[in-house]
This record gives sequence, structure tokens and C-alpha cells, in this order.
Amino acid sequence: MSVATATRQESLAVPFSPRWLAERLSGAVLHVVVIGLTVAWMVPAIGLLITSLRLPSDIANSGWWTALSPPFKFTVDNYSQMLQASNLGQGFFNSFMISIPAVIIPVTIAAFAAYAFSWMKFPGRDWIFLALVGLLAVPLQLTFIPVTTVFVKLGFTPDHLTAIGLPPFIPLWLAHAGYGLPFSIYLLANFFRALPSDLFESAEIDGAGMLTVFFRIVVPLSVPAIASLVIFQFLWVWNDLLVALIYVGGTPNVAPVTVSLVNLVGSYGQNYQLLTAAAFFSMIVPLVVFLSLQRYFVRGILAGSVKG
Amino acid sequence: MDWSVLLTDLPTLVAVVIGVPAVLAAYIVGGEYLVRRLPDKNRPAVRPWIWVAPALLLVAGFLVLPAAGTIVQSFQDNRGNFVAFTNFGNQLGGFPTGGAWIAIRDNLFWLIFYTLFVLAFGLLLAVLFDRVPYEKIVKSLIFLPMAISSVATVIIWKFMYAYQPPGQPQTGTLNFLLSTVFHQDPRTWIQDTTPILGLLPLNNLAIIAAAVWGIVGFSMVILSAALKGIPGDLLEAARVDGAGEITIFRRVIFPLMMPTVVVVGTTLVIFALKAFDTVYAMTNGNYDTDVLANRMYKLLYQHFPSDYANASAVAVILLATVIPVLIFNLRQFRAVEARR
Amino acid sequence: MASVTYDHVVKRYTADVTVVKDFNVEIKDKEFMVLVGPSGCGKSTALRMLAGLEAITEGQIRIGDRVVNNVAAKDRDIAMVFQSYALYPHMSVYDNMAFPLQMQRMPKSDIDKRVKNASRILGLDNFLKRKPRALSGGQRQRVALGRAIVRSPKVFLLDEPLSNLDAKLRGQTRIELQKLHRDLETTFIYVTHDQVEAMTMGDRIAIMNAGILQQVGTPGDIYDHPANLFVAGFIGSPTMNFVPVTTSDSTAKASGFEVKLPKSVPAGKGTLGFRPESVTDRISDQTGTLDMKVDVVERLGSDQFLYGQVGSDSVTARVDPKMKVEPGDTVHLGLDTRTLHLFDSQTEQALI
Amino acid sequence: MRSSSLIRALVVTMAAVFATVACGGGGTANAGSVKVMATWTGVEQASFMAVMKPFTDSTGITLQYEASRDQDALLTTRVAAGNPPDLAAAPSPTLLTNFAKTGKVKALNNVVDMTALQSEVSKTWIDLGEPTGDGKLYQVFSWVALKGLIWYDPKNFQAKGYNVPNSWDSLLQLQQTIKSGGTTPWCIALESGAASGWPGSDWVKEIVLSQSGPSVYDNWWQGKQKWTSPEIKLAWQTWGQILGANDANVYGGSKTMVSTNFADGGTPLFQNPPKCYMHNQASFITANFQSADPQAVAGTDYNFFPLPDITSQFAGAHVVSGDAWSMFNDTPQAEKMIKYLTTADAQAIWVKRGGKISPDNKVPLEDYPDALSKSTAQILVQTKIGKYDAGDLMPTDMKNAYWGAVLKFAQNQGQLNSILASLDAVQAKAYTS
Repeated sequence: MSVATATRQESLAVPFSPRWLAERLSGAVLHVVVIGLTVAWMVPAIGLLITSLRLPSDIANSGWWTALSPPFKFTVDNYSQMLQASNLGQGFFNSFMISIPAVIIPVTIAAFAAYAFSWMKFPGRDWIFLALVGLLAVPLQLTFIPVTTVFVKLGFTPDHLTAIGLPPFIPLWLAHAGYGLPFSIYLLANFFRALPSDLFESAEIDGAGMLTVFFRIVVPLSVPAIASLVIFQFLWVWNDLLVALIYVGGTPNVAPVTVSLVNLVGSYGQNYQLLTAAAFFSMIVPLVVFLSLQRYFVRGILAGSVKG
Repeated sequence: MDWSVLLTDLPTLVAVVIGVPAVLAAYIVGGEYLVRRLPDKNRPAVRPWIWVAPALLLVAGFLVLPAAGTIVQSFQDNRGNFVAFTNFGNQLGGFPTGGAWIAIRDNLFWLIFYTLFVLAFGLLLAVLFDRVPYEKIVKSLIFLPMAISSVATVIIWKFMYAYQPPGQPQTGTLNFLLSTVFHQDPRTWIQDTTPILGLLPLNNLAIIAAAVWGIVGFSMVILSAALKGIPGDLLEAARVDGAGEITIFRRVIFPLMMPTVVVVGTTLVIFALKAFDTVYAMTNGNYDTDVLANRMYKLLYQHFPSDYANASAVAVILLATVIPVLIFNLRQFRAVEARR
Repeated sequence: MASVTYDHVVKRYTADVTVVKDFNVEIKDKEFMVLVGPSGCGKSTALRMLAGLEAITEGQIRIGDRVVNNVAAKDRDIAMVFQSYALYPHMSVYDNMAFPLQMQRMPKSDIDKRVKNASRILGLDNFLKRKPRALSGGQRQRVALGRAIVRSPKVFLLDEPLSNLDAKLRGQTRIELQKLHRDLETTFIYVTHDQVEAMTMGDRIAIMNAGILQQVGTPGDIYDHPANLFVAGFIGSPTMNFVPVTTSDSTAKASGFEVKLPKSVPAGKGTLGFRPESVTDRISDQTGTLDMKVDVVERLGSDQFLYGQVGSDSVTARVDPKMKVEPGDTVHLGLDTRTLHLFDSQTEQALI
Repeated sequence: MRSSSLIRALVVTMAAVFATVACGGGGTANAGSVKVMATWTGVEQASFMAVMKPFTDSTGITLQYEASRDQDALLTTRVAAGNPPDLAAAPSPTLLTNFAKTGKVKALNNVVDMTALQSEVSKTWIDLGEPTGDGKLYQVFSWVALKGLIWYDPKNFQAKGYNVPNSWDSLLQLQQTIKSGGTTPWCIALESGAASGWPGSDWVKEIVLSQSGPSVYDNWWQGKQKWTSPEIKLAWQTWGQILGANDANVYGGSKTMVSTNFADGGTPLFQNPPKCYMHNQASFITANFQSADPQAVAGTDYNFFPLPDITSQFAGAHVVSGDAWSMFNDTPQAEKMIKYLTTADAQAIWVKRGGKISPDNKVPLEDYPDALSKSTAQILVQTKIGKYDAGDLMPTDMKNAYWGAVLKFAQNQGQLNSILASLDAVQAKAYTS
């Protein structure tokens, strides 16, 4: 699309005319700015990447950029040490078992609720919605003790759940869902609300029930919003440490991979260079999720529906 | 790696892959089935509650009840005796440096600069990237920091801010640039409280910058999605009409993105109010960088025995600051409603 | 049998916001009824109540003999074409048209037959696999129509379906719609703010203003015998001339002329209305006369309109295109007394 | 029609799920298990596992070990929620003492062999384990660390002809000699994220103990000795002598001090040329030296001398710290385990792996892997006046203010009076609750 625009603009200007030159230049400036900003933004991450490939003694004594000039002393020691650490496989498995439901549950429930908040009328709707947004501000640390107290009373502890044959992660799924819902509902409701009302009325006349409208119209049309929500919720859950420790604990059979990786470092900060490697390692999964969902951020998903 | 875990954890796997989606689908299909059995007249009254019930229940359990408990606790001492505003007095007395005032001041810095930077960068990047053919690549790169856990983010920024005495080879990226490119003495970014532009202490700025770096991908992705929602022909039309790119942004793109900007802005304001991770890991509030959430955390978990009373008062102050944001949202909400 | 009856229908949002007031209309089976009025007059609300998209506050709406007040939209056997078309952007043309039939759980083969049939009627055969965004405005409009046609409803509701099209396409589609109405032999209820559409398409027209039904009748009827000042001013282009007059017996005296009325009326004040085509350069015993100072001359080839002042009143006249007039001239014109309208200055109702 | 088939499909899957999970419920080993929470991660975790292996092998009890450096939040939450681990080890007794005072942990008097304990472990540790003062033992110490060790690079000392100082005066003299040689004598690193300042607080408490003796020290952490009192003020001033005017004795001055992480604090000792010659840190720091340079040899590449005595009357006084254990649930398995942990045999396992010192005098000095750790252990065993880290014994508010004061003092020694005055203000409140 941008290509088409560019050619059209060029055709308006005579080659080598001042206007042509100006347009060419602004194109070049755009690329310089875009690439410049991206590179600048990447500097800390590049620094981390290079640091992860250096020896601990070098890390402490010189900046990461010195590694870019000879003599090159790159090493994958940090990575191999990290990978040898026990329980990484179990950690990954646990992380997936935690993250998948901890994304599906809040996103689905939030979509139900957001649909109701944006397209159904009920008493107190706006106030409940506002209260939900306000709850975004509740510091999670505040909720740990009251919620776990109730969970322990209900037998919602990993041990007890395992003993009765249920997944030990249930409390954590619910916790991530509860904490993620305000944002999820807020984001989705704002998107749903912007859908053209004619579509809903048309579907109503066509005889579509609420479920059909929801699953066949609202959800397909909200794919970009849902995709971004899935990405964020996944990231937050995948990178979470504290909530997991609180609700299922850090024992290897239930701990997510973040716990295994953070615990590579000794309690006095020994071997902290392993964390640099771990950071890249644990980044792979969220990045794959992002890249695979990126294709849903398409332009003009609503084009052709209601504009003339 | 030991893949035999896959076998021992089979029940979990089954529950995750089949059980969870099944329960969710069964709920909504079953709920709708029940609604349809009601007389026509009652359906519109009952249906919304079926759709919002799971969300409200979860939110009530995890957020509302603890928050309500906190509000009650904020008027009590640690033994549960009513003490009226004593806790708030502790936190709000001693202006401008006593009680929670440093934290309130710093939260204000966060509120302004974090929100502004993240919104402005996110918008700028979304708009710029929209015009280049390699959009997906640059977007992924900018998004990358989001995928890095906050523990690692702090490590990265400690590398960025590392300090060695003047004259020594610098190990921190920023001090390296400062000394080699600008020929200035290195600075202790995280400890230096020199105000920038007479207002924002350098170390607060440094901590905020690290947090901004980690979250810009968030605003960029959402704003970019909103940008893509603007019909292309609208922009083409404006271009054909001879509008410059800046005019198009100001008069066409920005107004159409406004609702999304409000959503992202609101979320960021609340993130700023809740700021914790970066401050906790970088300074734990030392050098006048404290924020409310960190102060609350210290009172709860680094104080033996836990000082629930004062922690609750801090939390209530934090919650109260959200109210203006909510009022703004309500107006926005009603405006959208009225327009359709 | 699919007549539609509005029986004392009221739509009230809040105690003091009533958008449709005591609305009574009977639309006959197979009739093409146009609801026309300025925007915000309640015509769309009236249509949406019939569609089942808005609740009816008071009164009854019947389709045939069935009271539909509490019938769900989908069960009213109606189809609606929206101003925006409301196409499902993520579905192909085929799926858009098939959607309502799928909702009725119609067998696939029947759906296919109906969609194919509708697309043939509308000339959409070659676009069935496309998404709406790959269609032109006119094609989208036809898909919207197709989605209504496939259901073979008892009543077609069309809410300003032409307003998103350009002028030329609008003219064409107007004719196509009339043809469609003839072919389908179904009741059409058509909402528009455009009086030209109303006059050209409707078997009958219902004119609404401020939530109140002003007049129902055939286009000719309404044109010749507007029930009140609003209808008279709304229908016809250029609009009717309105001149304040003082009446006594059967003469009406305006600021610049005096004219004899076809029948006598009580003495008092009123508004005299006459269409531009009643003011011509032909003077006969059927006409009164007036002198007009011309401000603007508009030559349209087949017609020539003069805009000017008669006394202190603005008047539009339609004269022979061959008549030579320049702005600034004063011309002597005839006023056909057979087509005069007189409206009560208080009630605005037609007296003549 | 469509939705009903959907419902049927769902019912079938749900049934399958419950059938699967019902069959899959895992059973625990017959001997039971112990849930343990501690802060040991990385290499330390491996060492702890090695310690526990003989126990789990012989008893069949399984160990559910949970390691986290967010222990404060985690343990506080678990205990408050009524779901504590069976046993917890903490690097300082503050948190556990709080639980002892609120009755959340079980007394160990009838669990461990008290007679053996009293004969094998110095009274310091047993007193510390009885924080409620009613003779009930709530904590036992498995491994300990010695504070106040001055680390140096022997090769550098040799090259310059510096001798290890054996008195406070000779330390000050050495400091002067190094300074006149054009190098800063000291490396000090105060940054420690959430706990910044503590390494400097070590200096002050070591000075207090060595200068004014154990009773001042005890009164001080108990809140009975004012910060503005001459003894405490003198200790800060003495530290100020070490730092030098404007921190001139410290590599990089105050800026480097406050911005360098304690884990990297010793790094400049080993640079070529060295940026400093001495670094005060507890015995654990060898692990960091070793992880920064795996080839380094203890005793040759790095060595230590104890901070010299200041007042001869209190010679041989040392500040110590240790890993405290408490028991939250008195299951037979937990009792067995804590009993095991108090044995010399168990403690010796980690001692042999390096990085820890045992408080138990039955752990033979030969078990220490190198001469350096052996001499650390020796000092500890011979310690006449062993006092636990005062900061860890103070109330939280006091401790935090103490650490904060260290940072302020390091940046501006001239403010000492106002810093101490504000510490007094905190002291007046912190001990009441």
C-alpha cells in the first residue's frame, strides 16, 4: 500500500525537480529515522546478548562493546552451563501448562464480559465497568495473603489438588485470570464498542442468536485486539515469577521456567552472568508467540463493512 | 532434558488442552441454553449477568475483596482496633519529605514522564513503521524488550548505567558514551539525584527510562493495531487532497486513534501508579526514588512483623489517585455511547 | 398477506424525549411505501420498531394480522437493508448472503439455490467469492439487497439504502429497486430523507416531522394537496413560495400583490403558498398578476427559474426558457389561482 | 441442532477429562516428605542437595525443596495463609524470630539433642536460637559465616612489599603507605539492590564490637544505646578514618562506592595494575571470586586477614552471621530432618564442598577444602567474643534506616551528626511495636 502511494506521489513530480528531490529525501530520512530509532532501541538488548557470550571476568572488567573488537573471546559457556542446570525441561513444561490456561481463561472470560459490557444493557453497567478499570490499580502484592488464606481453607493448594487428581496449577490459573481480567475486559470492551452497531442489528434480523453473533461476528472481527491481548497476557504470565511462587510455590515439579532460571544465580549473586544467557533463552517462546500472532495485525479488518 | 515428565504430568496436560477450553465453552453454551428457556421478556435482564458472571466472580475474589479488606484495614491498627485516620496521618504527615511524600512525588514523576514517553514513543514508532516495507521486522525488534523478564531488564539496565571512576575504562554503555563521545565525567545514574531541567532527579529519570524501554512495545502494538484500523482509502484521499503527512497525522490519524490512545493512556497511568518491579530491583526506594507500591511492599513484606495498617493506608492512597482517571474514562465511555 | 399496520405507536426514550408520537399508518400488501422526512424526524425509529430493533413504548405494530410488539426480530419475517449495508466484512459475498439462511438452519442445497438465484437477479454472479472490501459501493449495496432477497421475507425494510452512492448510481439503483419491487411482489417500506426518491419510487408516501406523521398519500396527492405548511415546503423542488397575506372573504393581500382565492375564507392572517410553476409569464383569466424585481436568473435549458422580490417577499417563478430576462429587470408575471394554497398562520394547516 | 451436538461433544470430553485426572492422581512415597524453603539457589542449591542426599537415601523421605530470594514475601504469605513449609532456612534470623514471637514455629528443645548441641556449638548460637528468652529453642544454625575479613591479593602485597597488619595502628599505617604509593587502599561496594548499604553497615558494627565491646554492641542493637552516644559515634568516625576525608581512601570515591554491587566489590583488587589493595567482606565472598575467575587458587590468588582488634580488651571479637532453621510443622519427617541438620556429619558435607563454615566443633578442620577456609573456621572456633550481625537483630525499620544512613554517610561524612540524630529518631519508634 505504501508502495502504491509512493509511486503515485512520484508520478506527480517531475524527475529531478525540487519537489522530486524533496520527496526522495523525505523517503530517505524516513528510513534513516526508522532504522536509527530501532538500532538505538536495540542497544541494551544487543549489550545483553554480547554480554551473555562473554567470560565472567571480562564482563566485570570491561564494557560489552570491547568484545566487538579483536581479540574475540566469545564463549557459549554461559549457555551450556544454563542448559545443564537441572529441571529446565520440567520448568518449560510447567511454564506451558501454566501459561496456556492462564491466557485462555482470562481472554475468553474477558471476551464474554466485554461483549456484555459493550452490547448489552443492564443496570449499573457503566459503574461496574469503571470499577473494573479501577481494579487495574490494585497492587497485587496486597492480595496475596487474603487470597492464599482462602485458598488454603478451600484446599486449593498444589499438594491437595495433586492428591485428589487435579492439576496443581488451578490456583495459579485463576490468579492470573483474576489479575489479568480488568485489563483484558477494558481492552476488548473498547474494541468491541467500536464495532458498527448495524452489524449487530443486521445479524439480529437475520436470526443470529447471541452465541452466533459472538462467535461468528464479534470474535472474527476482533482478531487484532484479541491477538494483542493474547500476546500481552502470555508475556506477563510467562515472565511472571512472584505470582507463581505465591500460588504454587517454587518446588521443581510445579515451578515455571522463570524460577529455574532465576535460581541459577547464587544467593550472593554468584554466576549472575548465567542470567544474561537465561534472559535470551526464556525470551524465545514469547517471541515466537509474538511473531506468529503478528500476522493478525492486519489493516482494515472492518473495511467494506459499513463505509460506502 | 527429561521428557518422561510428559507422562507423569499427563492429567495436567489433558486438563490444559481439553479441560479448560471445554469448561469455558460448556459454560457459555449452557448459560445461553438456559437463557433461551426463559420467557422472551426476561431474557434481556438475565443474559448480561450470565456473560459477565465468571469475570465478576474472579475479579471479586482476587481483587475486590482484598481491596475492600485493605480499605477497612487502613482505618485500623495491626491489632484490628479502629484508629480513624492515624495511618493516613503517618503517611501524609511531614510534607514534603516525611511519610509517603517522597513516594508520592516520585509516583507523580512516573505518572507524567512514564506515561508521556511510552505514549509518545509508541505512537511515533507505530506511525513511522507503518510507512516502511520492513515494518514487521522493526516492530518485532522494538517489541523484543517486552519478551524479556523484568529481572533480566534490570540486569540489562544495570549494565547500561554501570559506573567506574573517571579516567577508568567505563563498563556502562551510557558512561562510555558520555566519556568518549561527550568528554564528560561519568555519572552514577541510579544514585545521582541532580534534577534534570530543574525538576526530575536524574536517578528517577534513569529508572523510568528502563521501565519505558521495557513497555514501549506494548503501546506500539496496540496503537499500531488501531492505526491499521483506519481505512487506507481515507489516508489516500487526504494525500490526494494535498494534505502533508503531518497534517494527515494531526487531522485524520490522531483523532481516529483517540479512543485507543485513551485506552493505552489509561492503562499506562495505572501502570505508572503501580510502578514496582523496576524500582524494587534497582534501588528499593533508596536515593529518593521510592514509589507507593514499593513502600507498601516494604511495609508488608520487609517489615517484621508486617505493618498491614500502614501498608493499607499507602494502598488506599494509591487507589484513590485512580479516581480522576476513572472519571475521565466514564466521560469518554459515554461520549462513544452517544455517538453510535 | 403482508400488510403492515402502525396503530397509535409511540416511542419514548425518557419522559420528555419522545421521538415517535401517535403514529398511525396502514401499509397495504405489496405496496411500496416511502417514509420521508428530515433527519431526526423519527422515520428510522419507526422503521426500526417494525424491524424489532427498538422496543415499542405504546401502541401496536401488526404485520398482517399478527401483533409483533413482542416478537423477536428474526421471527417477524422481515428483511432489512441498512444505510451502511452492514455487510460482514470477514465473510465472502456468498457467505454474507447465506448467513441469514444458515441461521434458519436451511439445508445447504437450498441455501445454494437461493443465493445463486439472488445473485443472478442482482448481477453478482462473478463476485460471490470476494470479500466486501474488494467491491465497489454499488456492488456492496447490491450484496446488502441480496442478503435481504434470499430470505423472501414478507416485508422489505430499506433504511436510506442509496445515500452512500454517488448521484448517477443513485438514479440507476432507484430504477432497479422499483423493478425489484415489481418482480418480488412484496411489501417494501423505504425510509429516506430525499423527497425526490420518495416522489419517484413510492406508491404512497408518509411524511414525518418531529415524530409526528404529517400526511400519507400518493405522490401526486401530496404534491397537489399538501396537508400543511411543512409538507408543502418539504415536497417539491424548488420549494413552494410562501408569502404572508391578509385575507378577507376571497382575496388575499400580500405586500406586493393581491390575488383572488378560489374560495372564500374567514378574514385574518395566513400564509399563501404557490409552487414556482404557478408563477409564469402566461397571463390569462385564470391568473392573478404580480410584478417581480429579478435578482437571479437560472437557465436550465428546459426551464428558466427567476428568483426575486415581490414587494417585500421572496418569490421563485418558472418561466418560458425563451423569455429574455436579466437580473435587475422587473417583470410582469401571472399567478395561477387554481393552484393556490392557503395555510392558517397559527395551525399551519391547509385552508385551501 | 448444531449446538446440541456441540454440547454432546463437550459432555463426552469433560467425562474423559475427569476420568483421566481421577486415575492419574499421584501418590507420595510411604515415608512421607518434608517441604523445605530456603534461599539457596545455583551452586548453593546443589550443595544443599548433596547435604540432604544421605538423609533422603537412608530414610526414604522425599524432599520438596523450594528456593527463592523473595523469601520474605513468600514465607510471610504462606505463614499468614496457614500453609507454611515444614522447615525454613533463612540467611538472617529476623524473619524467623518474628514467627517465633507470634507462635508460628515449633520449639525444638525436645526435637534436637540439646546436650549434644550445647557441647558442640558455641553459646552464641544457642542464645540466638532462643529469641523469646523463655528457654525455648526456636532456631538452630547449620552453617555460619565470619564477617570482618579483609581480602587482598597476596601477589600484589608481595610485589609492593606490604605486610599483613596485625594491629589497628598498623592497618592505618598500611593504608597510609598504599595511599602515598599513588593507589587507593580500599575497595568498598555498597550497592545491593533492595538491600543497598549493608556492606558498609558491616564495617560499622565490626568497629563497634571491636572498639567498645560486646555490652555496648548488645545494648546498641537492642535499642538501649543511642546512636548519638559517644561509642557509636566514635565507630562511625573510625570508619570515616578508613574512608578518608572525602572518601579519598576508597577507589572511585563515594560515587563508585554507592554504585558498585557488593558482588563485584573485590574485582578491582585483581585488576592489573590493582585499583585497590584491601576489601572488607564476609567469608562467603570467595564464591564470587571463584565464579568471576574459576582458575583462581585460594591462598595464592586471594587471601584474607581478620580486621585487626581496636581495643585490646576486646581482642578476638568477631561479628558472625548464619543460616537459621525453624520448624513450622512438627511432622515426624520434619523433626527427623532438623535433627539431621544439627549433626556434624550433615554440616561437614557442605563444608567439604566449600563456601560454608560449620558452627559445630565436631566438624574437623581437615574437612575444609583449603587452607583459607580452614583458617576461617579456626578463627570462628577460637572466637572469644562472637556476636551476631547487629543489623539483622534490629527491628526492620531500624535496620533499613541503618543501611540508608550508611549510604548517606558514604556520600557526605560531614553530615554524621544529623544522620545519627535521625537514626535516634527511628530508634525511638522502631522498638515499640
